[in-house]
Amino acid sequence: MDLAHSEEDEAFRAELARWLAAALPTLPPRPDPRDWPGRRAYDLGWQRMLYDAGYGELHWTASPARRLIFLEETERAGAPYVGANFVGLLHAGPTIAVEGAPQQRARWLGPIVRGEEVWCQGFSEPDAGSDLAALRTRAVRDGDAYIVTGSKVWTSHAEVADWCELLVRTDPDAPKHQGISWLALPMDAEGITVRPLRTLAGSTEFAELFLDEVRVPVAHRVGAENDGWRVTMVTLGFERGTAFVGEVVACRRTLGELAREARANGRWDDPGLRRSLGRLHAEFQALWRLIQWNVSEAQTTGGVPGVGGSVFKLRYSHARQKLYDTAAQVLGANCLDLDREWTRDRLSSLSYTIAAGTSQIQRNIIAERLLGLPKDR
Amino acid sequence: MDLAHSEEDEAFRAELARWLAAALPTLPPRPDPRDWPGRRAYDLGWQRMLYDAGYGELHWTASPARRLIFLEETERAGAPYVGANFVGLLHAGPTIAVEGAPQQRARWLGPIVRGEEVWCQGFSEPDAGSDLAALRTRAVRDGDAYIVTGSKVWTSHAEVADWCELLVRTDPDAPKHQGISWLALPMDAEGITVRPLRTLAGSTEFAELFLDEVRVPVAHRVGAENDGWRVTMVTLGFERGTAFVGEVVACRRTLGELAREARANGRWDDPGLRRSLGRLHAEFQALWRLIQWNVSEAQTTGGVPGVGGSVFKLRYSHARQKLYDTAAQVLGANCLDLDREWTRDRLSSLSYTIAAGTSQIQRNIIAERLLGLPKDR
Amino acid sequence: MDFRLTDDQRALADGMRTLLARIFDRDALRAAVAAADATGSKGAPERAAMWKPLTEAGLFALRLPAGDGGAGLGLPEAVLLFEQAGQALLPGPLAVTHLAVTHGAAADGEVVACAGQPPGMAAYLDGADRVVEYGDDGWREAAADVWDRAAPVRSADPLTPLHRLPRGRLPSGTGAARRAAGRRPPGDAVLLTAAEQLGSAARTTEMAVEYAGQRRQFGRPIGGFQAVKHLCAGMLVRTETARAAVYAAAVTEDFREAAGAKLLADEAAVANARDCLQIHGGMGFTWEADVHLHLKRAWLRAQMWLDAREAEEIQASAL
Amino acid sequence: MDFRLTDDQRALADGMRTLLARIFDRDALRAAVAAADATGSKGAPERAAMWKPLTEAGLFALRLPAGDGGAGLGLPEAVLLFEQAGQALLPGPLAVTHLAVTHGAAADGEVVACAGQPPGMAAYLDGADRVVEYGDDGWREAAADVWDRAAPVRSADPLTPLHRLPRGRLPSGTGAARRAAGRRPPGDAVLLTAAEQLGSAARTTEMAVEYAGQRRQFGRPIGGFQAVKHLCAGMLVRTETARAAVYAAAVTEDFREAAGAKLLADEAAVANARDCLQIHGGMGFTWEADVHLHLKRAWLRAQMWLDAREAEEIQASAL
Repeated sequence: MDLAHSEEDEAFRAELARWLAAALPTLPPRPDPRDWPGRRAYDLGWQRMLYDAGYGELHWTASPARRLIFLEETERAGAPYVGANFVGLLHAGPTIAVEGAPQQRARWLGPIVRGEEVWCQGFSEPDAGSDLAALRTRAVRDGDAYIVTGSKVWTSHAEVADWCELLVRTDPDAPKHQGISWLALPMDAEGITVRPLRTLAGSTEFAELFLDEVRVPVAHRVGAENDGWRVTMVTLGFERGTAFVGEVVACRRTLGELAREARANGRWDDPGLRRSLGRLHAEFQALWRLIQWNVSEAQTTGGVPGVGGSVFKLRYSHARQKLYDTAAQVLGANCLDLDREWTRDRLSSLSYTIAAGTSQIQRNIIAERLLGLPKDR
Repeated sequence: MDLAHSEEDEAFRAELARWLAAALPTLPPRPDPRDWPGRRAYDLGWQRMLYDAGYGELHWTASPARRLIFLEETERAGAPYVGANFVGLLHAGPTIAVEGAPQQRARWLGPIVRGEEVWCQGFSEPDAGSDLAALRTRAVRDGDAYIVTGSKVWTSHAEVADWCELLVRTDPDAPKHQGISWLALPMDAEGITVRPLRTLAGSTEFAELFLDEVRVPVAHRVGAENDGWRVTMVTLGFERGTAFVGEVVACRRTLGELAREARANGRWDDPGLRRSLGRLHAEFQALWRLIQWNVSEAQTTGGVPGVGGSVFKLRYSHARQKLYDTAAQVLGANCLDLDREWTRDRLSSLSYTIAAGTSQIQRNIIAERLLGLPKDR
Repeated sequence: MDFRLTDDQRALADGMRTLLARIFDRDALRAAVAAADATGSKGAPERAAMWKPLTEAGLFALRLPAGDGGAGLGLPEAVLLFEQAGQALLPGPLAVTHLAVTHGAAADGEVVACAGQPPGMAAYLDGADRVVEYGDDGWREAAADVWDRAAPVRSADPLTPLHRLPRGRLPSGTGAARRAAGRRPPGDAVLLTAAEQLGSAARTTEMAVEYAGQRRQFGRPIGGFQAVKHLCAGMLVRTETARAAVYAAAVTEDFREAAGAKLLADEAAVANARDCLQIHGGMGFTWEADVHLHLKRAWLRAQMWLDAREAEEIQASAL
Repeated sequence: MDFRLTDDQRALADGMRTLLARIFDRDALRAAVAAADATGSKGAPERAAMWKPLTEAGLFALRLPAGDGGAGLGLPEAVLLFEQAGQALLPGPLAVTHLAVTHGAAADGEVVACAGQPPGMAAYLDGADRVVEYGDDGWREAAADVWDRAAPVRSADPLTPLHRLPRGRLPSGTGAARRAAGRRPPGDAVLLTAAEQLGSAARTTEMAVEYAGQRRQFGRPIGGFQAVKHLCAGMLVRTETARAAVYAAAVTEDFREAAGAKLLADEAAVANARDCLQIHGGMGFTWEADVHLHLKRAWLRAQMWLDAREAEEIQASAL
């Protein structure tokens, strides 16, 4: 049990902090959330700066300890998060790095880490949400290409993406987990329609994707044909295990801000509310330790996060919803004001127990895979 | 929507209050909880006093409104509860009254209301708890008798009971709900062994019952052969719908006592604890109104409580556990002292979400029967 | 004692349901949301389409004596109507207008906003004929300059436009000032808000059960999974417990019982909307689903007249 | 940074598990319960069978320097041993004795009770060689008349005999008096109690999963029902979150982190015992099942050194 960082890692942290202090003031102003091209340019620009400074592909090449330091320091310094590079850096990139052929790694990884290309995710379908393996988007072989027809939903940043990590059914007759393949879909191909999807928060981070006989070269398939489910599990492992690290740091900062606001508006004097904030402090402290625990454990499995990620994801998503419910108590009637950041965050947080596997699905995974209880039937 | 009582009912209340004020001081001292014969005599004696005063069979003959008044006034006056007469007055009696043949009603109802005979319940088996219909105690026809072999568990007051309402399997080949019969078992029959069952509260309210080729006359069967599951549902309806009325009145008294203790030991000044007590006050007030609602609704179905009883039972059992958890906060470290009444009540309350159908079973009943969702498979 | 609804009460609730199906069905709801969206939640309720038929149906004058143009009915009947309004997500300052008419602070047919509810704010200020407030001496007209000095707030509930009142110019009888002085909000305002919450809780239960019966995953309706079934069961339990509390408080007209009923109804409306959203999965997170409208309205109402802390303290004071 | 247990730490925990399986298996546990039952929870731990092997295994002197007869190990190692003790429901004033030995208030091999924990009480007073208390100046000997003036309490936990200390004669540095003075309990005492809670939470999770896999109802193991599966999943989540918190606090030796860890471990131990009992159904309500022993011990430990309210206030003070 060692929570201290090595001298080298501490040197890395110091150097990073110096670099951030110098780099952040040179960033252009953040674009309006509704300005999609502006956001794309901003996020890619930041990634290019990271790349030039040597931090480009750190998300999936550095040691777990170093990666935690990176996420801690960037969040603390108020640096931009991955933004439009979310799928490229945290989902598709790591998957290609592990499962891709050499020429695939060469083609796709460079542009991701250099901030040149944006990826989006085409997994969920209208009728395949929790039951992801029931997906029906068809890919029919036609010479050296697949002809893909179907629809996807909850595709983030689709409007400005160059590539889409796409799950398709290549064998409709096989059992549902065994007929799936993982493709890299170029978003400029003919037959793609993107329709923005408005969330209850009023924003359009997501889109629906309609695919009408879109040609995708067979060479764009990562992993073997019909082996896409296994490849997908690798991607989801990354998603569930480590994609939330920066957010936990952000939640701890939010807690401090809540306490300041409560002190300013007098609600801190209510011991019930004060203790709720105290409990959340213990909760997010423990979640940070749980990340360190999971990341250390992952060293045993070669860096691929295990199902322990489900334990973290389940606890974290409920803790974060509780955080914003408590924020609403701090705000009182001001929690009805959409110009208060926490009000908007509260709305967004409603998806946490649904996206990337609902809490019900996480509990099933924990019960079946970690505890060995019988499968649902 | 009328919560006012009729003049006749208010006159009944006034007369009952007068009678209680005169009768209660004449009661002998309550026997020690471990003195079984003493408790039997005490409980039967109280029932006899009620009978002589005209209140003997009120539990299942009076109008719902009058019955509520009876339970309210007796609890308020600190009168004994049904005690050893629980099964006779609230389960077996009402069932026989509805389902029994004339000579059965004549044989068994009188001794119950006059405080002459005690009944116990032989429903659950070690391997048939939540899945009550899976019971395996066999009854094989032999002339004008059944020969009964098997075992029962959670039989309360078995040591001092005269009769046991017993569920047996009379057709082992029928689907499980269709081979069950309801028998009145005389507890002095040969082949019965009673073994006390100690609960986590340290008490032995319950027993295990072992039946080794016990002869039960066919004439003791209530309802048709193999129709016992339907008869049982009538009994459980009574159990779930109305058996808790007195307890809710008692909980509201307990809340008042908790507030007094908290004021005395200073914990009332903690707004968090004070508000928890306030919330419980609203909760038990609502539960009382829910009883009035269910009892009024039952008039539509001829007085037999419907599955709405599951709504009440589910909410009540959790509220009561919450009540004693809050009591522990009022007591602080004194909650570790078994000589504090609330500490013992807290232990007993652990069974509320299990006995008479676990909370999980109640939720299934509500989802399937009230909301029409698909059955478990 | 017979707690069941009388035939007249049943007919009244059915009539309201029929009326709302006509003047505010789901298409009208979504059209109202789209309109509010286009104007930044500034829209007032459509008078011709909504206020007139509601007025004619007697929603606002319900409790006035028949001689004064009312229906001479009581709080239980008002609760039944507002429950239906909550079911339908009917927008507009319904309860405030009903209260102002009932207590002689406005004429039937007017649209009445209330200064100070939610605390520090006013809902539906634009388009109101009259602004009232609740003070030491009961309901009264708010100061004439309240319109000029209030600043629009971007409202979390798209169908409830809000203004913030200037600090230090809060009407004395409302919100924080009232609470600081230990004064009680009006019991009927508390209860009618609770009735709307009850209606919302009942509606989200229906929506969840309906969706769970239709949506298939893993080869069967998700309503066949215990995790979903038990969420739905919990929703019904919250609804029916709140119903008993709200109806009883309408009969007894007891302030403390009304406060307890609002505590339970607020919780039922918010928790049920959350569970309904969870059962709807990703679909529930979209703007097009109605779930979020229930949740946002439930959050808003939970801030009106009494929040949970205040309601709990009122309960504790009974012990 | 590598949060995983070292091979030495793993071996240490395994060794403790093996020792406990030898000196305090389930038969020994039930025999201890029966004996306590017969004497009204007055029994002291069996010295020959328990205290001697635990002493020899180094449980109490673990953190003393090797030169002082200890093992020279740290708080992480102590946490691992006390977690095992919590798993096994090992009775006796284990943590207090360890603390007294560690901080020079008792000699290794003695049985040490603590006056003032739980607040106003003392556990295991009968049979103790020495009674200590924690005051302004740290651990010290309690007044000599503490035995004479303490009155036995009928303890909710059959394996933890309790005495109530006379009012106004509370050791000044413990319980209510200490809290009133704003003094902190010792961080290592808080953390080792949390470690025992963690062990109990892990054990009840195992028990629940085991029972759910065996017990059949409706033609299949109850562990196949989502309602039961999801209860078990929740238990594991509580356990593993508490584990990360407890282990980390052992590494950082930070008082506030220890307090937060106890908050989570208390909750995990109590809630898991409750869920375990629920999963066991009627069987869990019997004296013969071990579930109640975990629940009662968890309730007791939740009162030791810091209760939830105090722990939350300590966390809030960090914000």
